[in-house]
Amino acid sequence: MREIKTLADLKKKQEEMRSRIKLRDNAENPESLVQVKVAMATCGIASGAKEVMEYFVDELDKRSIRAIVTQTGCMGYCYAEPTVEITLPGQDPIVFGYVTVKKAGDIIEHYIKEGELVDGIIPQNYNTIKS
Amino acid sequence: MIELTIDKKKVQVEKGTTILKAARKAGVEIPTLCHFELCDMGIENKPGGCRICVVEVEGRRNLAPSCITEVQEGMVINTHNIRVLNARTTVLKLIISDHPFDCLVCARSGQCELQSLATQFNIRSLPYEGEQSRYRKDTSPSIIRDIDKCIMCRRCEMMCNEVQTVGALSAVNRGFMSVVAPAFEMNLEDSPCTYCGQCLSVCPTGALTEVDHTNDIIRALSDSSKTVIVQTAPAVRAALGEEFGLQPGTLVTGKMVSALKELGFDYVFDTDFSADLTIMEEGTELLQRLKAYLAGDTEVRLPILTSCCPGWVNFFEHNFPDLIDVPSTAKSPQQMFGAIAKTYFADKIGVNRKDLIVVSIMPCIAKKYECQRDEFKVDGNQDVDYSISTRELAAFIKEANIDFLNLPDADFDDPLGESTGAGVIFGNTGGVIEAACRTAYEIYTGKKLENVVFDNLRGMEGIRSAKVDFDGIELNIGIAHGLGNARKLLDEVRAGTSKYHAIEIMACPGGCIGGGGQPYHHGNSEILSKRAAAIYTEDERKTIRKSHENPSIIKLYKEFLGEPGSHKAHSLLHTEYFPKSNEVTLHLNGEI
Amino acid sequence: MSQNIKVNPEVYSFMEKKTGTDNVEVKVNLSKEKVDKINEICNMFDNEPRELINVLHEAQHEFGYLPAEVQDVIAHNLHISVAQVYGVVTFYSYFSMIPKGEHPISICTGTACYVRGAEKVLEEFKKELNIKVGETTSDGKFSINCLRCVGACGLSPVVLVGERVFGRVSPDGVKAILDEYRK
Amino acid sequence: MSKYKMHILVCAGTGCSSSESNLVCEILIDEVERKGLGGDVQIIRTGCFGFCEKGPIVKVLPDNTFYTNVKPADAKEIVDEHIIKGRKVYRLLYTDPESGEHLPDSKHMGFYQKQIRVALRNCGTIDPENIDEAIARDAYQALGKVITEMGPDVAINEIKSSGLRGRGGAGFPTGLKWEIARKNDADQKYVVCNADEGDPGAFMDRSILEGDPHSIIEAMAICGYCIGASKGLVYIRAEYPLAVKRLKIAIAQAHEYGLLGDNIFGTDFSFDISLKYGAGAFVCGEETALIHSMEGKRGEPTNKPPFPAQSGYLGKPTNVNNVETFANIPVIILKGAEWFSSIGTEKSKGTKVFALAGKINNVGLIEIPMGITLREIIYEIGGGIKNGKKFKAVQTGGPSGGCLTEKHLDIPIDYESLTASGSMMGSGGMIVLDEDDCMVSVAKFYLEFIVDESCGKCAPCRIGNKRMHETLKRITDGKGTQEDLDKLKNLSYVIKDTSLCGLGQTSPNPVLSTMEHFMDEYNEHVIDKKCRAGQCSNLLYYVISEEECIGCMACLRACPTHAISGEKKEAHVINQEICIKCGACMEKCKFDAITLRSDYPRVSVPIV
Repeated sequence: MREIKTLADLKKKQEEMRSRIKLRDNAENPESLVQVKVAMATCGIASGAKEVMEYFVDELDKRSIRAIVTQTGCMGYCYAEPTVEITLPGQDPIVFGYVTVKKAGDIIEHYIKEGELVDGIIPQNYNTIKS
Repeated sequence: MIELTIDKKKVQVEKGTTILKAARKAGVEIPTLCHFELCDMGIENKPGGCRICVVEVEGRRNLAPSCITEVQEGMVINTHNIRVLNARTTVLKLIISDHPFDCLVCARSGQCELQSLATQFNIRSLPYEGEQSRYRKDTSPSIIRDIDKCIMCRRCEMMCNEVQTVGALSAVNRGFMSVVAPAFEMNLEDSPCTYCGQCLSVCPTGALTEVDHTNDIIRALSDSSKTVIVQTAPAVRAALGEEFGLQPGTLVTGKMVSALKELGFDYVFDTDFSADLTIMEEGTELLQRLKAYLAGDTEVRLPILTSCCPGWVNFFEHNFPDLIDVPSTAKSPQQMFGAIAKTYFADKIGVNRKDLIVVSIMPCIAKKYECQRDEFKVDGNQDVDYSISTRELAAFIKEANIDFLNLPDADFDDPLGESTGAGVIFGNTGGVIEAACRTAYEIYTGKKLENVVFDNLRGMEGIRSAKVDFDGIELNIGIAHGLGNARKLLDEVRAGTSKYHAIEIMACPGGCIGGGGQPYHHGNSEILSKRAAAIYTEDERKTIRKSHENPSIIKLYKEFLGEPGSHKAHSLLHTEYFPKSNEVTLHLNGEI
Repeated sequence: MSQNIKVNPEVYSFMEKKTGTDNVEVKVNLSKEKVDKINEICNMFDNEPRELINVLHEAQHEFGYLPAEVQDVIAHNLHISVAQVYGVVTFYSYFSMIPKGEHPISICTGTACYVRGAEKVLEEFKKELNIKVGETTSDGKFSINCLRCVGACGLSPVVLVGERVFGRVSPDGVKAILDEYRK
Repeated sequence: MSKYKMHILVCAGTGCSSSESNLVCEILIDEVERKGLGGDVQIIRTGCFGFCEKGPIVKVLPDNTFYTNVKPADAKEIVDEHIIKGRKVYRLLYTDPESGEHLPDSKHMGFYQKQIRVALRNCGTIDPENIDEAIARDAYQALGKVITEMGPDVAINEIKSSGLRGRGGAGFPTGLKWEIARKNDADQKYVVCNADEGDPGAFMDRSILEGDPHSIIEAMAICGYCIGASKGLVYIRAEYPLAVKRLKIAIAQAHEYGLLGDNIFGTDFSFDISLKYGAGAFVCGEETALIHSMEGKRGEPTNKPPFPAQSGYLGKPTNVNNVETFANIPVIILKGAEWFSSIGTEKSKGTKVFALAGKINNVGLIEIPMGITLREIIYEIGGGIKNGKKFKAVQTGGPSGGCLTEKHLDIPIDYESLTASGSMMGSGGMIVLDEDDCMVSVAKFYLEFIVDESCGKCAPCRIGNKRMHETLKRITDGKGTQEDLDKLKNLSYVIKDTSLCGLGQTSPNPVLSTMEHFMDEYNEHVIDKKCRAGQCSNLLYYVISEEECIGCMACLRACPTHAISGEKKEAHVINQEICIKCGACMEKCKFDAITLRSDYPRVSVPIV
């Protein structure tokens, strides 16, 4: 079976395959990308962090926003779980609390795409959440 | 044409010429060691391994080996400045540092190219002494390998594989331990070696030498209870003189006979005589097969192959065991002589065969092995007791303090010393088949052959083919010398595509005149052609030039053998061949 | 074609060089199956003389080493002289005419391992097993070989026992490695 | 589209495999499956990350965590802590030797900071056994571009103007080589990839083949298209089983996709690759020897000309490049000659992969832009000399190369400057030596290698190197003379000047270069019979300390050669002329008064 008969075939194949290793390509230069960290400790998972994370992964990809979605340990804001930390390129990280799937949509639409702040920001001392 | 400067001399040569040859043209001789060439035969060895012939090419980073570096337009070459001389001398000292220092007792002393170079380079000290590579000495019936003396020039390997396609030798091991040897460093005797001796005829040192039987002969000569007779092969007389400083191609038949008599041989006979006898037997066989073939016998094996060359016999026994019924069954002249000497002649002089010592002087190394073959023994007594080479004879003459150059000419003794021109030309490639044609023509056609010279059978090309008109019947003759060429013709025979009725094969390039036992030609192919010319001259000088007209032969048949091909002739003058597998036979001192 | 050959190292000088022992017992048992196997290997490479090295690799893989008889059958199939085959076998250090031990020990003597003390490790193995490089212990359990750079320079000095890699081996650790296989 | 949220890359190069990275990988897979994360976490075996010193390496993405020295026992913890709980396993992170801090990702490690990975671009990033991952990272795009857009002449020109030079040794311009091969008309031509990496201490070719085999296949096809060859051969060391396996898989996959075989990209260009195995002969790295070896013969080199481009494999025009050279080709085609030539120095463009080894903290495979200094390599990338010892020299170019010393630390690394310093680029071995290394012994080591590997064809290499080695051995045994040093020099020059092939022509380099930079060490060995590094055991002396010795006479009685003299209750003395260095005295001494030293007080030796 010969899949690739033309250069166009190859390019198509590459497009298909690119997502498979996008994670790796992106990891090389995290500073230039949107970084989304979802707190996935027991408390986070219990309050739906897993779904939120999956939503971020799918949605960002769907909208072709180059971003890195990672999970992280408990950020210490257990009262506000699920919590998500977003770092836009060149900016300080901002932590959002009570992030539901719906809220995640807002965050993507407004903060990540437009840079507008949305509700639910948890004021914090940056030094404590060094990872 | 390309112009270049060698040692300040301008010289023009053709594109593709090596610096070495361009220098020769400019009159500059560059020393060489591994390089070897027989240009008329298309034989060349230039691995570029010894690095003795290096020269400085201006603008080049390192020194260039002149034997393999082709000239380029405008090259400026220095062949003997201090850089070059130091490099050459150092490399030579290195080569010598891995070479035994037993020149005084080396068989090759005086003829050794390494020794000559050491003299030429004025080597007076050996600063690079160190470990020497040591190997087992191997003695076969014909050849001694003392490869401690091997300098890896690879000439023997080239001869054995490329020219002769025997494949007995190969470079083995790596680095400092590399050497040329048979598979598994087994004895040469167990290898497919044919003893053609071409390896030792090109060896620059004493790494490969012949087994010397001179002392056995001296012992026999000094034993008063023995009658010692000698036969000399045709090619010996055309080359022996070279060992005494005579020009190549000088015939020394008479002096040689005198010398042999001085050495104390009771009778000095001629292998030419038995060469005539060979023609009678082989020619008869050829005609028988031919007649049968013409009569429509499809079983008959054609072409017929000559069988007088023992190297060739060994070769087909090893490589064409399926074709052993193709060659003529006639023994070689050496063995026919032995068989007649130890029967007919022994009876004549009333000596028991055990007390008759038959010595042969041969241009050949394989003859040493041939005379030891079981088929050529009666109750363990060999028909030919000792075979020595042209070189050994020369050394023997010198050892006996005989002033060879001032010897008078002498004649061969009767009855086994009488020969015809046909017997003489056995020494050249094409000679056997030409001699056979002279006789076969007359016997077949019943007509007299006016012109006995068959020019189309002569020459030096490796494979020749000619048509000979037998009064309306055209005979296709093939000739090959050198076993590689023989292999080509034999492959055709095996494939059933051979167009020939008869094929002459000689193992050595040039035939017997280029035999492994002849004086070293050092790559000068002119020497070979001069020897060949001398052989034809000897033929011309003979009044009788057809074997069947040799009075001694006629008498031999009348008195003793009856007809050619008779029962008696068959039992004495014919032999059989044995297939020899090339498979590894491990004769480890009977330890299997 | 089945035979037991007691090779006299006098005759087989390469063995003398490699083993230095008085007599080397080489058991050669070329059954018909083995000859067939060699033929099959040669056929795999179309009996092409230029595939000689690939053929030898396959044959050595099959038999563990390349005894004379195997080389002979290969020469026959490839229509080249057995001297030529032997010339090639003895040229390349990867090919061996001596069966390796049950646990072949290879010591990397590449530069990285050398500067981190491979030589002393090698000495220790030689001393511990009382054999030289290229030899096999009399019980056939171990053999020692050197190889050049396995590409694990971060672990130097490196020792391989069979396929297993031991890294950062010190002379003191040699005995422990051997003990593991001596059981 | 994959839904994997995390990737775990496990180095499956030879170095890491040797320290059980495969087991680590299996446990990771098991654990991930067991925790039901099979659909979220993808585990990939990749090629070499280069940081072999700290192997096995495990990298977790997307947060780019770089774990070092991962033992099978650590695998579960990585899954439990990092993957599930999102907490990095700090103890497995790389610790910066200076600050003592744990560095979370490779970007901040000195080892990677100065590197530019071109030839190694995919090593450690993709699964080498999966063509799709290679394609995602641009594999075969360059081939497509050359075949469908550029055409051979434009492509060759691109390579020429990139300034790419052969990475296997002498640095011949690659584009020029292709052009010559293209111009030679023949019914059949061959592209050969030299993967017979024999330099004892270099393993970049192996890493590329193990980590990114498709880059080589692609480059060979590009070369084939450019010079007009439809057959490619990889001459690969049989001692590289993993590289062989991955290359075979990659070739099969490329065939399956139609990227090898007939009518590639719908054109009439066909290309096929087969493997030829080396069998342990260093000399086969030389082109002509390599070709003879591929023809089933002894790997003996022959004179050039004829060059392989005129008459090579089976007498046909043949283009031979080494693995690293080929690995650069697709990138040059895709990113352009200008981009490539912007890296490096005036005459040496691009990057070079070095195998950094020896007495250095960060042993591994590094790829650096041409022109950075030795100092940067050793102290920044390499993390300095092991155990805080003093730097002595760097040996580059393997057995053909030479030593660079302290005074060379700031020269830019490229072909010309290395040659000018008496060394050479070679295949890229870089062995760091410290004060404990004896330079005469190092030269002897390389000569021993050469003696082992000389093919034996030409006399100067066969015998000359043997004599050089013997002479060096005499010197390290303390039996050397002044004359030996002169002989070494003359032999070196003659061997360089007269040897047949590159192996012999460069074999004296380690001697010449150590003699040039460390002549005082040679003189010490010869004249003072001293080895300052204490490496030459014959030049170590048993010395009795006057202070410690109580004169008990135990050593005196134990000495088999009566080399020890001294009265009871007085300090004894060993006569070094008679001492056979058996060590019996040291064993007997209960007061630790006898020590092994590289020097001894000469004046106080009485003649017995």
